[in-house]
Amino acid sequence: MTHGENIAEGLALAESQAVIEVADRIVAGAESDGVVVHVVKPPETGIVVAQIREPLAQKRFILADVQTVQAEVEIAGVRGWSMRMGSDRHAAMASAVCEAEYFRNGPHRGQVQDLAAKTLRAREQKRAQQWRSLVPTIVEFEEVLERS
Amino acid sequence: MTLPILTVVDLRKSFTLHGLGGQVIDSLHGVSLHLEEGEHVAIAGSSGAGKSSLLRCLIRNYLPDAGQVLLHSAGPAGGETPPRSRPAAAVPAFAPESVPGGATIELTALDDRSMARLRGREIGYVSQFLSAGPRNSPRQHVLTSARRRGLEGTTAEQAVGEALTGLGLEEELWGVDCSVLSGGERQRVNLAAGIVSPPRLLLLDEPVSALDPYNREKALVMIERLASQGVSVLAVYHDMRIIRRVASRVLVMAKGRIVDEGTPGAVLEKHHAALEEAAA
Amino acid sequence: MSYAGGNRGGTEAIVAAEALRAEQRTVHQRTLSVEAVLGALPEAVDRVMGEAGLWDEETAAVAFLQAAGDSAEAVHLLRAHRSTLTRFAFSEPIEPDAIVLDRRICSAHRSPDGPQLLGSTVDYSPRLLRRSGEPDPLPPNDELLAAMASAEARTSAEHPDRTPQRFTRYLAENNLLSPHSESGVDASGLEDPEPYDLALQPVRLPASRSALLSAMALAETGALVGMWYRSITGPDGYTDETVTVGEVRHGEVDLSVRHPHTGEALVIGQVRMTECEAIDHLNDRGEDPGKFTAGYGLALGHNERKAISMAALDSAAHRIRGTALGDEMEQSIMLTLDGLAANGFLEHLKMPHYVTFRSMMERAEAAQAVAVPPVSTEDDTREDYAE
Amino acid sequence: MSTAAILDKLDHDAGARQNSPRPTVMDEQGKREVRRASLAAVAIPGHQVPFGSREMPVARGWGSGGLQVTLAVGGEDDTVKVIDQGDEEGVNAVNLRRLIRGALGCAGTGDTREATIVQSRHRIPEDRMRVGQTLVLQVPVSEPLRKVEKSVLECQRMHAEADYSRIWVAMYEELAVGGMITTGASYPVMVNHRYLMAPSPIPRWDIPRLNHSEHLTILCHGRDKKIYAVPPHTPVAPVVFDDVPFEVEHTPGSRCELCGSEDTYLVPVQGGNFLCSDVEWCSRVRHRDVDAVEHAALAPQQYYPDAARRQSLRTIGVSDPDRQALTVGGAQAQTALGPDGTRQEWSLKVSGLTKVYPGSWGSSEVVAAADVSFDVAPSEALGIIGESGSGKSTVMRCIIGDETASAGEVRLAGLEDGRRNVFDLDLSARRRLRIGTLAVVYQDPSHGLDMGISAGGNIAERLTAAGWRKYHEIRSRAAALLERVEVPLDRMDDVVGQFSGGMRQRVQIAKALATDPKVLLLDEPTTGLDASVAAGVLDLLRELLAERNIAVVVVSHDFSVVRALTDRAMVMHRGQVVETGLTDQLFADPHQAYTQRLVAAARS
Repeated sequence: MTHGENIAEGLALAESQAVIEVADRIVAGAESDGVVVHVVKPPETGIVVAQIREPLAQKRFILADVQTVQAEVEIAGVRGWSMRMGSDRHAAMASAVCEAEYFRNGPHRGQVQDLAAKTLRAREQKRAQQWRSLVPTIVEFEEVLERS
Repeated sequence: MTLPILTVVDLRKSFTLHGLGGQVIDSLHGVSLHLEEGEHVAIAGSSGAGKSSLLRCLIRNYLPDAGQVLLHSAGPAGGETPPRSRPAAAVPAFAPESVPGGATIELTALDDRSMARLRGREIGYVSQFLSAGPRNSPRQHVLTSARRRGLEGTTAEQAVGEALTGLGLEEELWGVDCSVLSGGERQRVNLAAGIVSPPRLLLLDEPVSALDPYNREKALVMIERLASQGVSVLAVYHDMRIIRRVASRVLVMAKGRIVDEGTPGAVLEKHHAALEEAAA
Repeated sequence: MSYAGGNRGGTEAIVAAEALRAEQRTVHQRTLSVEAVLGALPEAVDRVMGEAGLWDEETAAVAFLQAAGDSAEAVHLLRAHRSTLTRFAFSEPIEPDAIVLDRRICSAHRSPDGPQLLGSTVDYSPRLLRRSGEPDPLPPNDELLAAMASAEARTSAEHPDRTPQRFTRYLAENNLLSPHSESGVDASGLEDPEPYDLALQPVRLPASRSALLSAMALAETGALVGMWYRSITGPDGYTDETVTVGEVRHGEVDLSVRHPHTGEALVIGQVRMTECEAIDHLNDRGEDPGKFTAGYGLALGHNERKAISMAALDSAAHRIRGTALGDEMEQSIMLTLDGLAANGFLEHLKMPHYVTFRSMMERAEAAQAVAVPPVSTEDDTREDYAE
Repeated sequence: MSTAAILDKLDHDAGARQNSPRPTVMDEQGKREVRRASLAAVAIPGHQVPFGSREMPVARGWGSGGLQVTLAVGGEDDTVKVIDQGDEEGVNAVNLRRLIRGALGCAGTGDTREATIVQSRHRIPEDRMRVGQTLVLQVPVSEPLRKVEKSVLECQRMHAEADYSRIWVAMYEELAVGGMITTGASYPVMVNHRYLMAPSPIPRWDIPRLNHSEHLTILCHGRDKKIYAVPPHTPVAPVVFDDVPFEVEHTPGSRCELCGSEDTYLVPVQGGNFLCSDVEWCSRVRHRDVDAVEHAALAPQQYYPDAARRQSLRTIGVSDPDRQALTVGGAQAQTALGPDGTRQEWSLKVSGLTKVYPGSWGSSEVVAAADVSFDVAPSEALGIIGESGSGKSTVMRCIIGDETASAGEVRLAGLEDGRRNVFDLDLSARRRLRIGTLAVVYQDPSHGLDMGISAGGNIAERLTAAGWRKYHEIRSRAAALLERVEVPLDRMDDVVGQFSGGMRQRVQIAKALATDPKVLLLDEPTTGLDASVAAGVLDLLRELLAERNIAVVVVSHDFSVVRALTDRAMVMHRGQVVETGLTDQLFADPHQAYTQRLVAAARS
C-alpha cells in the first residue's frame, strides 16, 4: 500500500463512519499540535458523467450522471482531496482530511493506510462471498456434468 | 428565267433486315433528277418501282445510303417566295446561309435538327395516309402544320380555313376527331396540312387517290394554283389522266431507276402499255 | 399609481392544494423509510435512476417515495435535481468487459465461454401470485430438491470468478461478424471522438451513434420497448423478428475519475448496469449473408427489457442508416423516447388554454359564417347560406 | 475540534453570507448555454437556435423553456412580471413567479410598466412594452412547419433554403376550401423577411405587437430545445397573401363586462359576456390609469374580420389575360451563350453523362448510362426510346437531380447562360432550378403532385415557390392552367388523390407548365394510363408543345409516344445510345438490329 491512489480509492470506498472516525482523530491531533486544518473546497455535491466505451465499435457514449460529493482540505500546507459517490458531505470532507494526513506523513498516516487496506480487502471478501452464492445458479449441461 | 430548287444526284437506298438474317432489299439504284421553281413534275411507274421510296429519301423519312439531295435556296433575284409574317416569338427562320455550303444545302448530310426545321418550313410532304394522332381534329391537324410554317394566331386560323374550304371539307367536320372521317375526307385533311401556307417544295405521294371525282377536281385545282404561285411540286400519281392534266414534266421509274423523262404527252405515249397495266 | 395585482385566488388555491396533498401523504410516508424502499423496491429504483440519467440509489428512493410511486414523477424530480448539480468531471471511459457479474445468459450459444449464470431471477418460474403468510403454491418436489442439493455442492473453484468472453468476440474470431464501421458519422474525423452530450448539446439530425445510444439509455423504458415492438409488428419495420440475443449481463462496474493532484485514475465507487448484445443476420438484399451484425444495449441498474430493446434498435439503426426509413428512425429515437418530455407535454394540457381556445372559437364561428355552397355564381343562393 | 464541527461552521458562514438562501434551480453551465443561444437568436432574428436544455422543476410544457431564459438572463436587480393567459394569478404564473423570485432573488410586479422582464404564456400585455424591456414567451411547439412537414431534417432544409412554399399552399388550401384561414392562435409569421417563425400560441390579436416592437422578445421551447428571438425594431409579418387581409379575433359589439373596453383581447365568460384577458389592463382601465388613446392606436382594429370580404375567395374564374398568357406561346425562347459570346441554339445540353451503380452483395456493377450526349433547342422535342433498363430513365433522373451522375455535364440556358455545369450545384440550388427553369412530368403523378391537396393547391405550390403572393392571381392562373389541360374547373378544389389517373396526369402537366419553364422533361408521361386516356393526354401534350417555345425531352419505351411528340430521337440500349435520327426516319427506316426489333414490336 504505497501508492496514493490506492489510499484515495480505499478512502472513497470506505464506510462513512470509519473514515469520519479517523479524520476526527487527525483533526483533534492537529489542533493539539497547533497545526492548521484549512478547508480549500467545502464539500459539495455534484455529478460525474459516466461514459461508456461500447464494445462493438469502441466508441464512447454517455450513460448517465453519477451523483458524487467532493471536498479538498489543507493540513499544514499539504492538500488532500476526495471524491465519493453519493451525497455524504461529512464523509467527503473526512476523506480529504485523511488523504492530506497521508500525504503530509502526519502522525495518523498509519491509521489512514490501515483503513484503506481494510476497505479494499473487505470488498474482495464480499465479492468472493457473492460469487459463492451465485455458483449454484450456473446452468450445468449434461456433458459438463459427465466430464467432471 | 427559272431557278433551280432541287437537284438529286445518284441517290441510292437499300434496307438491311437484321431480323431476317441480314437480308438486303434494294430500293433505289442511283436516281438523279432536277427540279425548277414552279415546276410540277410527276413520277410514274409500276408498283415497286421506287416512286414512294424516292420521295421518302428526299424528305429523309428514309435515310439514303449514298448520293446527294441538294436544296437550292431562293436566290436574291428570285424573290418570288410569298412573304410571310414570322412574329418575334417564333423560332428564327431557317437561314440557309448559316449552313455549310451556303445557299445550297445537301439534305442527306444535314443534321437532324436543321432537317426537322426545313421539313416544316421549306419542304412539304403529303403521304397517302393521314398521320394525324388520335383525338386530333382536322382543324388542329392543319393548324399544327400552319404553325410549323410560322403562321400564328388568326392568320394561322384563316389559312387553315382556306385550305380546308378549298379542298371541300364541310365546316361541321373541322372539329371532329379525325378517326371518324372517311378515307377521302382524311386524304383531304392530309393534303390541307401539306399545302397550308405552302412551302417552296411540295412532295406529294398519291395525294388524290382516295377522292371522288368532284373533290379530286377541287384538289387538283388547288395544287395547280400552288405551282402557278411558284411552288415546286414533285408528285407520284397513279392516274395517267391526272399526269397529263397537271404535270409539266414526267419521270418514269422502274426497278429503282429513272428510265425515261419528258413531257407527259410524249413519255406516257411511249410507256403506255406498261403504265396502264400498273394503274389497273 | 401602480397596479398592485388583482385577487390572490390563484395563489391561495395552489397553496391549499399543496397542503391537502401533504396531509394525505405524511401518514403513510412516515411508515415507509428510504431504506425500506431501497430494500423492497430495488427494481423500481433502478428504473427511475436509468430514466432520470442519475445514479444515486438513496436520492432516487427519496424521489420515488415523494412521488408516491409514480415513476414518471420521480424521474422528473431527479432530473430537475440533476440540473442543479455542478459537473465535476467525466469518468474514465468504462469498459463493459470489466463488469463484475451477478447474471449472464447467452441465448445464441449452448455452451459459450464462461457460464450461463442465471443469478437472481424469476424469469423461468411460474408467475403465481403469493400473498404474504400463505404457503408456496408450488413447493419444490423431490426432483427439484435433489437438483438444488447438487447445485449447492458445486464449488467456486470449478467456476472461477472471471469475465467471460462476450459473444460478439466469439463471432469475430470466427470471421462471422461484420466490422462495426461508423464511417461518415463522426464529423470530427477523430478516431475517438468526444461522446455526444445529451444534457448540454442540442439534438441534431442526422444523429451520431453516440447520441442514439445515449438517448436510448435515457429513454422511458415502456416507450423504448414500445418502439421496438412496434417496429416488429407495426408499420415501421425497423427491426427483424429474427434478432437473437447474444448476451444479457447484469453486474457492477467501477467508476473511475482522475485525481486532480496526481493525475492518476482512481475508483470512487461502483454502478450496476445491464448490457445486451443483439445479433442479426445480414441477409437483406445488398448485405453480406456470410456475416452477422450486432447492436448494443446498456441500461443503468437492472433493466433487461431496456437493454434488449435498445440493442435490437441499435442494430436496426446501424443497418438502415442513411435511408429514408433510417432518418425517420433517428428522429423517433432522438425526439420521442424521453419520458420527461412526453409526460411534460401531456401534463401541460391541464393548464388553462382559454386564450387560444377563444382564438379557435372565433375562427369556428367565422367558418360557419362563410359556409357557402362549393361553387356558385348566383349571389342570391350564397346569401341564403350565409344566413 | 471534530470534522462535524468544521462542517457546521462552514455551513453557518455560507448561510450568513446569503441572508436568505436561495434554491439552485439551474447550474451555471446550463445558464451560460441559454445565454449563448439567446445571443445567437438575437443575431439571427426568427432563426431557431438549438441549445442544450436543462430539466427544470416544472414539467416540460409548463414553461420550462421560458423559465430557463428568465433564470439565465435575469438577476437580483430585475423586476419580473409573470403572466399566463394575460393573468398573473393563473396557476402556472403563480408557480413560475414563486420559482423565479425564489431563484433570482429579484422583485416581482404585476405592473407591466415596472417590469424589466415579462415572462408570459399565450399573451403579450395590452399595454405597450418599451425600450429595454424583455418579453420571454413560453413555447409549446416551436416548429412552424410541423403542420406541413413531419421530418425534422426536411424542416431544417426548408428553413435553410427559405423554401416556405408549402406553408403558403396550406394557406391557399384553407382559403380555397373554407373561404378563410382557420389558424387560431400561433399564427405563423415571417421575421425580418427571412425566417418563418411560430410566435408561441399568442392570439392573432397580439401578432401586430411583435412587428417593429421596441422591446426584445425571446421565445424558448424547453422540450424542443430551441430558442428564437425578435430583436427590437424587427419586421414581423403574418403569413398572408397580399390581397387577402389578415384577421384578428373580434366579435362585433363585444366589450369587457368589468371595464367596458372594446379594444382589448376579450375572452368569453359565463352568460355570453366577455372579460379582458389582461387583468392588469382591465384593472387599470377601471382606475383610469391608462393612456386610452395610445392603446386605441395600438389595438389591431384594421384587422377586424370582415365576412363580406371573404365572399370572393372561393369563386373560380379565369381572367382573359391569364387565358391568353397560356395560348400565345409562353415566354421568349431561351438559348445559351457560347464561349465567344454568340447565342447557341440549345436550351439544354447534356454531355458525356455517365451513371455507374457500384456493385454490392447480391448485385454486380451496372453501367446504367454511358457517355450520353445531346442538346435540345427551343420549340424542339427530343425523344429517348428504349426498353425498361435501357438507361433512359437514369439519364432523366440525373438531369432532374433525383440521382447523382457519375460523370458528365448538364447545362441549361436558364442557368448562367449555360456556362455552369448543373452537376456542380448543391442540392438546394438544383431544387431551385426546378421551380422555374426545369420542369418534370413523372410517369407516376404522385411523384410530381401532393395527393393530399387540391388541384389548384398543387399549382399554387409551384407559383408560391416562384414568389407569387397574390391569392387571386394564383387562383386565376391555376384555373387557366387547369382549363388549358381540360380539367373541369368545378374540380379545381378537389383533392388530387380522388382524381382518375388521366386527370392526375393533366394536373401534373399543368403544374409543370405553371411557371413557363424553358425546359420540360417528360418521363413516360402516358405509361400506366388506359389506352384511350393515354391518347387524350398525348394529344394534349402535343398541342401544348406546339404552342410553346419550350425545349422538351420525352423518355418512353413506347414508340408511338415518341412519334407523337418529337422530331428527333435517340435509341438507348444497355446504357448506350445505339442510334439517333429523325423520329419518323427511325421508325420508317431503322438501321440497328435493336431499333428494328423495337419498331417491329411497336407495329405489331
